[in-house]
Amino acid sequence: MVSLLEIVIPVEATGLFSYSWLMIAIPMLVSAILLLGGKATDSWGHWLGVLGVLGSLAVALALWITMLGLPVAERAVHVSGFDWVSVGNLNLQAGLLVDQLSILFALLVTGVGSLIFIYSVGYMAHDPNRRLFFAFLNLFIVAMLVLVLADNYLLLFLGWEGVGLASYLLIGFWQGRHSAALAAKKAFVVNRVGDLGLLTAMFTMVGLFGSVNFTDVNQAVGSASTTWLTALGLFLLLAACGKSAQVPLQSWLLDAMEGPTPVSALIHAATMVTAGVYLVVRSHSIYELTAAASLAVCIVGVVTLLAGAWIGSTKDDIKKVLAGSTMSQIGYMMLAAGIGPAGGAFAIFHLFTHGFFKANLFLGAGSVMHAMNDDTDMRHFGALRKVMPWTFVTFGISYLAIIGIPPLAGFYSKDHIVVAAWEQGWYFGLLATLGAGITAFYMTRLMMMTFFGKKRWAEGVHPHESPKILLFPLIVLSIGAIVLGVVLNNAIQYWLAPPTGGHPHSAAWWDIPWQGWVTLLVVLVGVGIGYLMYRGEISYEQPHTINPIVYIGRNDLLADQFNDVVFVRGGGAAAAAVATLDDVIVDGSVRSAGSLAKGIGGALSKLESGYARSYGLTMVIGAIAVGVVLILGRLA
Amino acid sequence: MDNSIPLLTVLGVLPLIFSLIAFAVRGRAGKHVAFVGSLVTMVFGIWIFFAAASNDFSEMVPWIKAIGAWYALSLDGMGRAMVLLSVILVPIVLIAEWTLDSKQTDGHLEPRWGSNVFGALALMVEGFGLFVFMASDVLLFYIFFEATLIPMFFLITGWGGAKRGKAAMKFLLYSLAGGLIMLFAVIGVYAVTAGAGQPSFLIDDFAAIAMSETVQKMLFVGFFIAFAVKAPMVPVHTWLPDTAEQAVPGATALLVGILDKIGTFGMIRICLGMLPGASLWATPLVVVLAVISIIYGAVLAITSTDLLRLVSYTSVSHFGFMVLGIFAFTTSSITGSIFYMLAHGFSSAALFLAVGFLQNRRGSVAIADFGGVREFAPLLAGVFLVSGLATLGLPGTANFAGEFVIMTGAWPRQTAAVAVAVFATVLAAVYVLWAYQRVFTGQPSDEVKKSITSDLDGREKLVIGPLIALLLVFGFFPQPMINVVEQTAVTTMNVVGMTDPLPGSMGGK
Amino acid sequence: MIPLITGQVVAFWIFAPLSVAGAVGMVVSRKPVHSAISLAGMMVALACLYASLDAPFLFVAQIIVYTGAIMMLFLFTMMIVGVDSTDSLIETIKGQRVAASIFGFVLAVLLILAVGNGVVTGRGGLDVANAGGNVQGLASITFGPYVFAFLLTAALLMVAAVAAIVLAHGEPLGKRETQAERARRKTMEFAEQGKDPGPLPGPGVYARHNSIEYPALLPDGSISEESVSPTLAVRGVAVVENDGLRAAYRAAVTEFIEVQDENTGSDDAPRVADELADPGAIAETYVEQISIEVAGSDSDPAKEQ
Amino acid sequence: MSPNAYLVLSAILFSIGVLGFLIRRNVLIIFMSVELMLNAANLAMVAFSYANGNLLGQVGAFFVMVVAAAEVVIGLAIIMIIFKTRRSASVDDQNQLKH
Repeated sequence: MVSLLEIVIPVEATGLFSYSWLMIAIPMLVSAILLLGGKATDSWGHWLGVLGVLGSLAVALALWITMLGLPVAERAVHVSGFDWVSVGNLNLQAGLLVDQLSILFALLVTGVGSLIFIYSVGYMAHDPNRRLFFAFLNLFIVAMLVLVLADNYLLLFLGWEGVGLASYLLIGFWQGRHSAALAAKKAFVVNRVGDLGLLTAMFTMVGLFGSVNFTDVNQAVGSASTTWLTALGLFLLLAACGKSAQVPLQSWLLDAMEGPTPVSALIHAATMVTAGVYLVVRSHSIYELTAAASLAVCIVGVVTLLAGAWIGSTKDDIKKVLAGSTMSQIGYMMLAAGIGPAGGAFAIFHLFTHGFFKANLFLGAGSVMHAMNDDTDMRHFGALRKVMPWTFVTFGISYLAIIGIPPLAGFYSKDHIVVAAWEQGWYFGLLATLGAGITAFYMTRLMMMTFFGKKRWAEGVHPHESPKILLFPLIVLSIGAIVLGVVLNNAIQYWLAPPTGGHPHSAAWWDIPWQGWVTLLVVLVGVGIGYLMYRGEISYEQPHTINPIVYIGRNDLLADQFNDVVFVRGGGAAAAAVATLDDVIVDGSVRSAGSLAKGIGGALSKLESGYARSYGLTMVIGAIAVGVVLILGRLA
Repeated sequence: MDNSIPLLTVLGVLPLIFSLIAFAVRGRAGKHVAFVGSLVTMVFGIWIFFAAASNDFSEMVPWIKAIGAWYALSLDGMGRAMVLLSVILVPIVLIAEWTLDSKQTDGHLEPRWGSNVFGALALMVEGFGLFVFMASDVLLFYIFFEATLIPMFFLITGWGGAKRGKAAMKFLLYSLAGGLIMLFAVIGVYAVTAGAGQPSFLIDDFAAIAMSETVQKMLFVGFFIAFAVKAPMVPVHTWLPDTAEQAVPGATALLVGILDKIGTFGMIRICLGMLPGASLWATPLVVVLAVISIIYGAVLAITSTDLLRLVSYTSVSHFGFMVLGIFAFTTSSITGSIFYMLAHGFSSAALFLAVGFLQNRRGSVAIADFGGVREFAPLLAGVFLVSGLATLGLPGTANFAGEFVIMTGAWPRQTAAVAVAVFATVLAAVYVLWAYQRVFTGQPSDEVKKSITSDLDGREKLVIGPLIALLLVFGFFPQPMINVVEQTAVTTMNVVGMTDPLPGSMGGK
Repeated sequence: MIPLITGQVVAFWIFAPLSVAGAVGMVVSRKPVHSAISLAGMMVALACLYASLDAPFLFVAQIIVYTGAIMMLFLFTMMIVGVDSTDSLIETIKGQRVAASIFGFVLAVLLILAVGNGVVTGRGGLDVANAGGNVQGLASITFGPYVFAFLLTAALLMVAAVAAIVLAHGEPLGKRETQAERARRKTMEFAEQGKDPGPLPGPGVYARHNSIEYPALLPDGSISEESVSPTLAVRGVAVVENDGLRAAYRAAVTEFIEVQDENTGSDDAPRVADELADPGAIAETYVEQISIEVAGSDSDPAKEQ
Repeated sequence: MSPNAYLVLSAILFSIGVLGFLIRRNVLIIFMSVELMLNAANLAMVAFSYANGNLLGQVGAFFVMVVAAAEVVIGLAIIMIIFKTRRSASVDDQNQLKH
């Protein structure tokens, strides 16, 4: 069945595009310098790191501007790289594809990235190996750009694992802390389970289409049987869940908060966790042909959306609340990506805006923590709006954006998704709206506990406004959160139509479909509940609760316990069983062969009793035997 | 390049000569002689590696006419790769074990001989190994196949832990048992060729000789068991962890780097090269064994509490991948497994030597004795992490290139097997990172504070630097080496008479 | 038909049972000498059987060589080895006796079956072969085709003789002790253990008889144990106690005490006479009292004689 | 009379010799049993020579005697030495070859 959308054939790179690999090369060079430089680069290392990311931002902007100038057809530009492996009928090249989707992502990564770099110069000011921190951050930028700019699944996989490695290094940056090391390991292993899906998907693609190149796959996708296509879709979904912390593989995201806050902002809010959505959107040609796989994506999206909201509303740690909200926002994006060609554009739109305001929220939380001597428990905050006005204002703007108050960015991006969800199916729409309401509730709870209400600071803590270097990124991001919604509302659909195969229909910023109004109403109800519940007295210690909902929410929906029982303990027991089996049976059989021989030897030695007469007896027996044989021989 | 001078023989004999000199020269001077010898061999080996691309160095001289045994050496793609691996590994191992005499590890006995003997034995292993890789006559192959055991045995018993004698004996018995079975097969080869007119042990023209199904199967079983013991596959693998635990990490790196490769090398060169019909017949069983080895090795690596045993179990798992690649019968999977042999040589050597550095400092390799080493030796931690990531096959390292090409090639033919084998990538992540976390992160105990005082010194950087560089170079640019190695895969596929499955013919056998 | 009874049959039926009896006697008798004798008897019976088989030379050779020489050698050995080494008939090796008898019996049956009816040609007889005389016939064969074998056996016998001499020569096992060493050894033993360096006392320095059965008497009338040969003691034939030997000694002591009474006015004589009547009394208790104060020396080992 | 009887007799004597060798522990008795066996063999040989009508059997017997003599000489010498060093005539005590 021919896919209903036209295949975009990228045109060969000319002019500036042929230098697009510079985007990756600059941060790679910087991270190499910082890593190999050693102590010498300590004093100016961090500024070099910031320069690295700014460099690639400049290249990205330049490419974006030239691309704007190009006619739509020529916007997908292929930069042919070198031949990675070509053997038999398998040939894998390493080339770059710069098209609307990937340049948008590059801008997000480098844009938000540079702001976060600037922020972390201040945030990590007194950390001894700050140089290493910036080296890893640059490594992350390199890996993320490779992921988004790759023109085939294999190079994407290289970026994919590179990002996993960078997140491992950064989560476990303070390795002295045992919990950080555990969280880092957990993140990498769970990501690796996701990567399993991508690996199997690639094998199937090579088996089915003979190549892993996006264009080849998109062209040849029609020829494959639907069963294999569904399998392919599910494999890719597994990979996406691993990386974007969707329900089956989401346990690592909340532990990832062990890392420094800029890391959480950059990796676990804005960029890396959205890689899964990018993968699903990039392979839209596969998902269009398998309704089952797309449905699976939607279901995973919705379930994660609710799970994230549930966890977000029960946690007391400000970063864990934001992590839960990230998980649920990505649920929205996954839901949109699963809905189909139209949904892809909305998913990326929400992803873009979410990148800005979620990074802003995280950095705001970072500056709050900075002021509160790195304490993250919201019950110890309260009434910070008077003490930290700038942080409060920027935080508030992003708060309004994320819950989806109209003029701001969050509303438009989420509104499209909710509308698309309603069109997809009333149950999807209902759950999406409910999710929006819960999001409003827990974000209000966070605002109330942190900035409003009475002062609940621990003794010896006297919060003060963060230094300028922390505030500047906050301000820029909050401006983004305000402006982006309206600016990109229609433009993004046209911009992303070719790579995502959607049919844009523009709508002015003020005409909002009925579903939009319903959602807004639910959001306002959520805010009201949040305000009423948390304007009164808030206890300093976390109250011990018997309410099951709150208990389950606090324990991350018992995901860790489940993993622990099934995989860690069960796997451990199985492994121990195999180990003993190996020792006892395989090795045992060899050892017993040895002792058997010794046993036989011992028995025989008893015959050598030393008594002449017993030898005599043996001789007589022998003689008789010979005699008998002779006689029998004679008789027979 | 007139091949009047028998270059391949010179390459093989060179390390043996230096080994004899090193034996003779006592004390430190002997060690220097051995090291110089290994460098000379390395230079000459690398030159041959590049020169062999353009001209044919094969030599053929009748050796024992009566039974048709030839002194025949030749170098094809796979041979060149293995020669390159061997000549690079030996100097690195010699530098790594430079302070062999002054090393005091608790539980380790006094070294039996001087460090010059260690160098000499290593060169002897290299010399015999090179001859095995170059031999194109079954009898010659067999003789050097057995010869490598002797120096290896002394390497293990000479220096190492308390039960080094027992471990060396176990290694020797396993390999000799395998070798014996192979001897029957070699004699079988003579019988078959003699039956078909002119008796000859040459590998190349053996496949053409018509022989009955059962005879071919018998020969295959004989050869395969010997190679399965050498490249440790599950039922016969228990000698490797014991040897690795007791022997000095340098010796184990040599063992896993060079000797174990003879197992998979032999499978391609002899099992597939000479007995294609039987190989096809045995494929289902072998693939199952390979998959078991992959998962089994990984699981045991997770449960092991001793770093050296952990690394040796990872080798068992990786050899499973190679065998899976070989018996998937596609050009890419065979090329992938040969490339993986090379990559695994470097990555396992890197990991073993990194554990060796830990052992030099802490005196023991039990994971429980470590904790928070990163505080005091960040560079060592970094090096261990990189080699660990190479072992678990992170993209960008040579292991990934090998593993990926194997699995992609094997997928159409052995879908189920690859589907199970791919889980090993997750298990690999678990055992590497869990070991890294228990050894390097967290709060250091006071013994660790006392013993881990110095980070990597110049010598250790000189050892691990090139290995990691090679891993990354072959990880990002594997194509040049793939071209070299593909030549063997193509010839093997012609001999076996199989063609690669066309895209779209999924799941078909 | 009545069996024709010839001399041979009679001889056989006499000597066959005799030989079997001899053999059995040899096996079961407790004392080796008895079994040797019974074996000799068996050999003589065999000799007669040889005679009944027209083998007069062997008849003679058997008696002279076999019984005469070899059996006698046995007896000589027995003499040296010790006639009394009767070994008890209990069996030490577990299950040896039972197994031996079973297999012995099986062997016998087997042999009888195999060999017993071996000869089927019937009467036979050596009249023809012995025509020129049995010994001449034997000689013609021995020195005919088998002369080399004969020479070989001659060599064998020589070697055997030499071997016997070498083997049984009995080199002294230890190194012979030189006189100087013996002297040093004796003085050391005397110093350390107080052993008397002098030779053992001869049998009857004060004794009435010079037979080795009678022990030597010491000056104080007690018996010197060393003079009694251990083997005789074991056998119980040595005379150890005889009241007569001590009478002279007792008279001398009582007379001595009477002289002492006169000098010191004490009246010990009757008491001493009674005590001396008791054979166990040790004489020196008295001698000590009368000793002249010698320059304050404490108990001198020599006194304990 | 048919020589079979003699052969049966020799078989019996031989078996008694074997029995003696196996049962008795005194080394001299054992040695004598061996002699007995030799004599039984001699008897069989003489019986055969009688049956076959030539003197070969008797020559054989004669040679057996000679060899037996040599053997006894050596055997007894050995027994003498053993007795001198071990002070025991029981063959079981000479089990130094015991594993």
